[in-house]
Amino acid sequence: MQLPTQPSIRQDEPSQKIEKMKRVVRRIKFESELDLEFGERVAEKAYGQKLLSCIQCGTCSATCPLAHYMDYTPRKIIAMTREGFKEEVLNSLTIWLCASCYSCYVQCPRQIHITDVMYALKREAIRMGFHPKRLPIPILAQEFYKRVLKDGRNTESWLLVSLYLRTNPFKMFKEALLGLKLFLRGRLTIGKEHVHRRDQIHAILEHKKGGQPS
Amino acid sequence: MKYLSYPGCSLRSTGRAYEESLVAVFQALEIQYEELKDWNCCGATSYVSIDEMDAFALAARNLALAETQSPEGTINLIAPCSACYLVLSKTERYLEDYPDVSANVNAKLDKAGLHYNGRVEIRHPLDVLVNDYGLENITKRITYPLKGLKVACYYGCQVVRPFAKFDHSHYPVTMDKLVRALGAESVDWPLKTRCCGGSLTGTTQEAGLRLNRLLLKEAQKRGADIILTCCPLCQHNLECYQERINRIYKEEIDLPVAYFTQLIGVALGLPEKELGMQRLFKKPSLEHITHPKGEIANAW
Amino acid sequence: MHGNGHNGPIRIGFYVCHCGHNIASIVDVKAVADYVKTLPGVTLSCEYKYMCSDPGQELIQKDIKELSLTRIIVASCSPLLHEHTFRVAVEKGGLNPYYFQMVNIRENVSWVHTDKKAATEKAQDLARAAVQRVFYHKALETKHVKIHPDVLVVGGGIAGIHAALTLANSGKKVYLVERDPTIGGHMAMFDKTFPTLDCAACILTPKMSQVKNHPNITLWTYSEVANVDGYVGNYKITVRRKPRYINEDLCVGCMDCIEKCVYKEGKTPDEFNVGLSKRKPVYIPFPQATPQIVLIDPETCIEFKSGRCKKTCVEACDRKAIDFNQKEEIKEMDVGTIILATGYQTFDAKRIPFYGYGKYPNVYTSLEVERLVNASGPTGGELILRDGRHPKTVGIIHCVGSRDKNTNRWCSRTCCMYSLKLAHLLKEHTEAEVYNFYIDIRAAGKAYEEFYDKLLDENVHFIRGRVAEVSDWAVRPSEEGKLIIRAEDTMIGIVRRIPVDMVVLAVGMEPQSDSQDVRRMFNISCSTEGFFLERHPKLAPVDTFTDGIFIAGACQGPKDIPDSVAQAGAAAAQALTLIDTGEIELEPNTAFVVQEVCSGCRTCLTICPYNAISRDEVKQKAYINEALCKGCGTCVAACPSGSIKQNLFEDEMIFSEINGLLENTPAV
Amino acid sequence: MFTADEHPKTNTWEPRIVAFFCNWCTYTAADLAGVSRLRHAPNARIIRVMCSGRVDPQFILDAFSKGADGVLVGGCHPGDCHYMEGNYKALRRVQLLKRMLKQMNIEEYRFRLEWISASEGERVKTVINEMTEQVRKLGPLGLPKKFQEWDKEMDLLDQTVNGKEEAVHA
Repeated sequence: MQLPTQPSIRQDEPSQKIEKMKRVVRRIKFESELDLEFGERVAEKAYGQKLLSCIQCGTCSATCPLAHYMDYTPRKIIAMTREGFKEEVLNSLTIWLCASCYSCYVQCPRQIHITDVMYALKREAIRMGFHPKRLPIPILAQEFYKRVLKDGRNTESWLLVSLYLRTNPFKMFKEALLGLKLFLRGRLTIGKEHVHRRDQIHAILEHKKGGQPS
Repeated sequence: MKYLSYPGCSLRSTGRAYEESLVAVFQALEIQYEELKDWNCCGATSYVSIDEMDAFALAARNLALAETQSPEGTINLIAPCSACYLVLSKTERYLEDYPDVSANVNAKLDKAGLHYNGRVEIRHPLDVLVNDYGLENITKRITYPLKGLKVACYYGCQVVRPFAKFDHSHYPVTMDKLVRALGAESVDWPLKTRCCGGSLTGTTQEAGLRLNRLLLKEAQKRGADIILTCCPLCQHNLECYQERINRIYKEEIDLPVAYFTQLIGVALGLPEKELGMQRLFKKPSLEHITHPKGEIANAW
Repeated sequence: MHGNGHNGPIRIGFYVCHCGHNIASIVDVKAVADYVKTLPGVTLSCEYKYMCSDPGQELIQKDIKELSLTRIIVASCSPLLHEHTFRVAVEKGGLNPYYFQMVNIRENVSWVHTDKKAATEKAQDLARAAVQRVFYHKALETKHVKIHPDVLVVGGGIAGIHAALTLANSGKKVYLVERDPTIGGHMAMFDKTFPTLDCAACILTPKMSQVKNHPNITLWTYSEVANVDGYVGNYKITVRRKPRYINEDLCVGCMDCIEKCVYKEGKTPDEFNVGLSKRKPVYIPFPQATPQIVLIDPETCIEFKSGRCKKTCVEACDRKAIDFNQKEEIKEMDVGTIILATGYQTFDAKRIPFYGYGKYPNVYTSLEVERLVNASGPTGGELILRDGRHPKTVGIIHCVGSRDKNTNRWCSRTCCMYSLKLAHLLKEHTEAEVYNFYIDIRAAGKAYEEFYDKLLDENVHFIRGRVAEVSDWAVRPSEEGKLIIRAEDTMIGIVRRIPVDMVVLAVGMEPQSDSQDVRRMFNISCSTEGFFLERHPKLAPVDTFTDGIFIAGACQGPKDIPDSVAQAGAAAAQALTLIDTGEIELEPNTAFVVQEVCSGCRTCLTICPYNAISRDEVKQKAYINEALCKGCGTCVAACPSGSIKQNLFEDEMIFSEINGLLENTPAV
Repeated sequence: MFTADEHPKTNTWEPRIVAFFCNWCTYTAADLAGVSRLRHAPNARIIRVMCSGRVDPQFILDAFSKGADGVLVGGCHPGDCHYMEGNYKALRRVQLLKRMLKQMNIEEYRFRLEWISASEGERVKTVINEMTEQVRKLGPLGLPKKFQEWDKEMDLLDQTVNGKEEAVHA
């Protein structure tokens, strides 16, 4: 699948560049457009006020294996979060591309829990309905959530089927060959795994029975 | 020492070979363990994107179950999948470090008649085999030393970061030591812990494939005969997309990708089937591995 | 309760200080003054803007005379700051200075609380405690001790050298003790100094030989302080002199013995060249070492290991200076004051595995590069890498082991500037492209910013971004065989991969690994980081909490050469002040035994850490030697019969303070 | 974390803590907390002594008996005492005292000995805040009032005894 936006400079085709040159884009941010408490709110949810102690050194971006594909580098996300650029942050692809590899988490010289910050932002984006509509990553998260809520365990084959149905059904055919190979080797199952005490799972997650995230 | 094991969802589907080989090796080495009864999904990386406290509570149910199953002392809970290992360790740590998380999660567990008291320690099988069982003891039981095999050890991210206590987060060596103990050669490469993209291969394939391409290319360039992993998702990503990567990026990658437990099993002389070798897309070529007495390894 | 035990009429004068807004903005000073006015014994209670100002002090003096005040209380800042000031003022007013008591309502109240009501109540409680306390105050005599005029300087780096010379030039006798075989410290290892680029050796070595030749300086190198006893003015020092196996009086530094050593080549990593070259078992750290005396390293010398060496060195020495039987020597001396200039150590770059130091041969620390570009260094100043190549591109990584909570939190202050200097030198030596990876450039010194400008004009690359990783992972043909530096160019907002031939890690400065032992020996404090703690961060930067001991240079915190020299001068001046005054006032807070009550039980004898208590076997009573007592009061608390008292901290004073604090506790 | 400063004062009772700080480490640390403006609970009142070794157990008992809800003693870290070993002496005494306090039904959290070096201003803040909250949870100790009650009981006892005697005499 194609990435929804192409952030990297080098990926611009010459024609696109000319297109850009012709257009004049007004870029300015007024203080009144910002959500000034956004940073503190996120910091609170991401364990401690450490987010506010970021010195913008860029270690997170440089160590991130996915930074090349992001529209804003992780460092920029932190800066923008802190300064209240709520819409840009919650609409960004960056937060969804984070694969939770925790490289930045262990290397940050200010010990900011950047992975937790990304999770906090993902939750906020889903809660506010901000993420791009057919972007598979948040949909995968939601489908996963529903599956586990129901059965207590995840069955990968069924998860993938529901993911493709909600994003791009044609992709299922593209992946069919791989699926078949896995199936023949006993690595994809048709039966669904589940726990016996589903009642416990439902009790723990009681208020979410409907499968709707709060 | 007796262990509890937490297989996790992946080991029941894409990672079946991992569980099969792990069981076979543990049995061969006479390591006592029993499965955690009625375990549930750890929540992986997705659940916490929806609701954090629920994610912690979901993972904590497993910790609480472990305490019920093993009523005394510290419990060593083995989590072979990196994502499970991370999520369970993180839950354990945050419950300890943040009183509000602990209060919140235990309130949720209460509703299911459960409680967590902090007795569980999460262990990875790599840690258990190398640090508890000991390399000398493994070496003693080796019947087919893997002489001449060049192995690129790939740890991935979540098993070493950020909660693992048994090795360094960026440049771990546990698996390399193990591989050398098996008689093979470990290839030194800088991408041991660079992320494979996790579920991105399924969702944002362009990014996912590129990450895997870099890993595979570098391992091949450094002369590895095989990549060894300790995580079902890493194994899946590195193995299953090779063909597609070759097609899209005009590469010529052809590397078997196996679980470290499978290779231990080979060195111990366990039969191919018990190790789930038939489930791999490409079997490692191990023809040159000979028994000290001169006969060719039976399974190969 | 106040019916007995106090001295003379009680007429208390109470002053509460606004300290501008510092106190008055949180504590209702008028309410405090009004409240204290109602307390028994108080004759005067008033508020004033700045009590420590001259008019404030004069106010006290005037009131003492006009109102016949017999006790003075000032509620203002910490007694550690201004107790002395006010005692002097009280004395000038004609009252014994120990009738004074201070109440801390700034550091302990207004600066740490935000609730005005609670802060005012607390201030009132503290004031009431002081009012009750001063009833029991006594007139005391200030003690004086003589200051021995000799000075001990520990550490022979630039700070120690400068302090020793300053003192010696003003006629004082100085003992300079250095752990290494030569003085010079880190500065001797540097090539050039920023921002002027004068050669470090050229400006340092003359000072080193001045030290050696100064009649007032006793220089002991290869020596360590083993013990410190005594107190300000009268310290007893024990120094351990390690054997060099060379008779210092005979050796002339001709180095023939080194030439003739059975080892034709060096085989031990050379300390002075940070391991970039090898030395023999008999060696001299560097040609201008001071004193210019060789030494033998018993760890690597064949004679010490097997006893079967041909001893060609002994043959080579005309002066018969080699002595394999030399033993450690213990020296003792008396000094009045001590200056600690024990310096720093560089951060161990292996602690950050991401940067590949120790893994990739072409990753260097900045100290190694100093030696590498130095004309008398291991390569004669030619920039040859460990793999024999000449670098065409160099990356300098700033803040290695600085500003990082995973290693050291502090900024090492010097790395930005020395990195600029090294960038300049590397460019000059090799014409290489030089990349600096920095978080912030800190060039806040005289002519430092101008130096930064110069480097910008020299077309050195400055990339604002902390490096995440150095590796040999090539993804493009142009990267093959290079070290790849990965960092975000935060100014542009994109991650860059920069292939280089050489990586320089600008390692930070940290406390010496044995700084904790040293500070225990000298009974001073360390900050959390492990640097020696100054008495006051602004107003007493070279004093410590132990009188007569001063600190200078990087042992107090990271600093560059000019700052170290300035501090060394300041420390020397502080020592001189003491010496020239000839004596120092001591707090009369010593303990004494009330003979009538003492039962002679001996409990106190073992408790005193200074052996100040003895027992008169005839009278069967304890007796305290006032000269030895340092006023901790431990014996007072231990005495079962309550017969030991401590001046300024008598039981009655503390009980009345407790009583005062709690007197208006609301009934529950 | 909230500081007790910001804590809503729902009732009039506030814990009273008497703190004995040694001149060289903990008192200096408290000064440092001040200079660094580390806001903390206003419930502790500091008495400066030269060394924690000077703190006589009687001071602590006296403070409790006069109405303190908590007593804090602060000294240099072990091995760092300005007077070499005064803090060890303090530690020994305190261990004895703690047993006594237990017998007197004074809860463990009401008394605390802390090693705080001159550079640990942050620690002063943490310790005072923690202790204030712990003591707040325990509620007032109210020894003076209890003393009054005990005195009354004693008087009563006295009267009964004396009364009986009178009766006997009669």
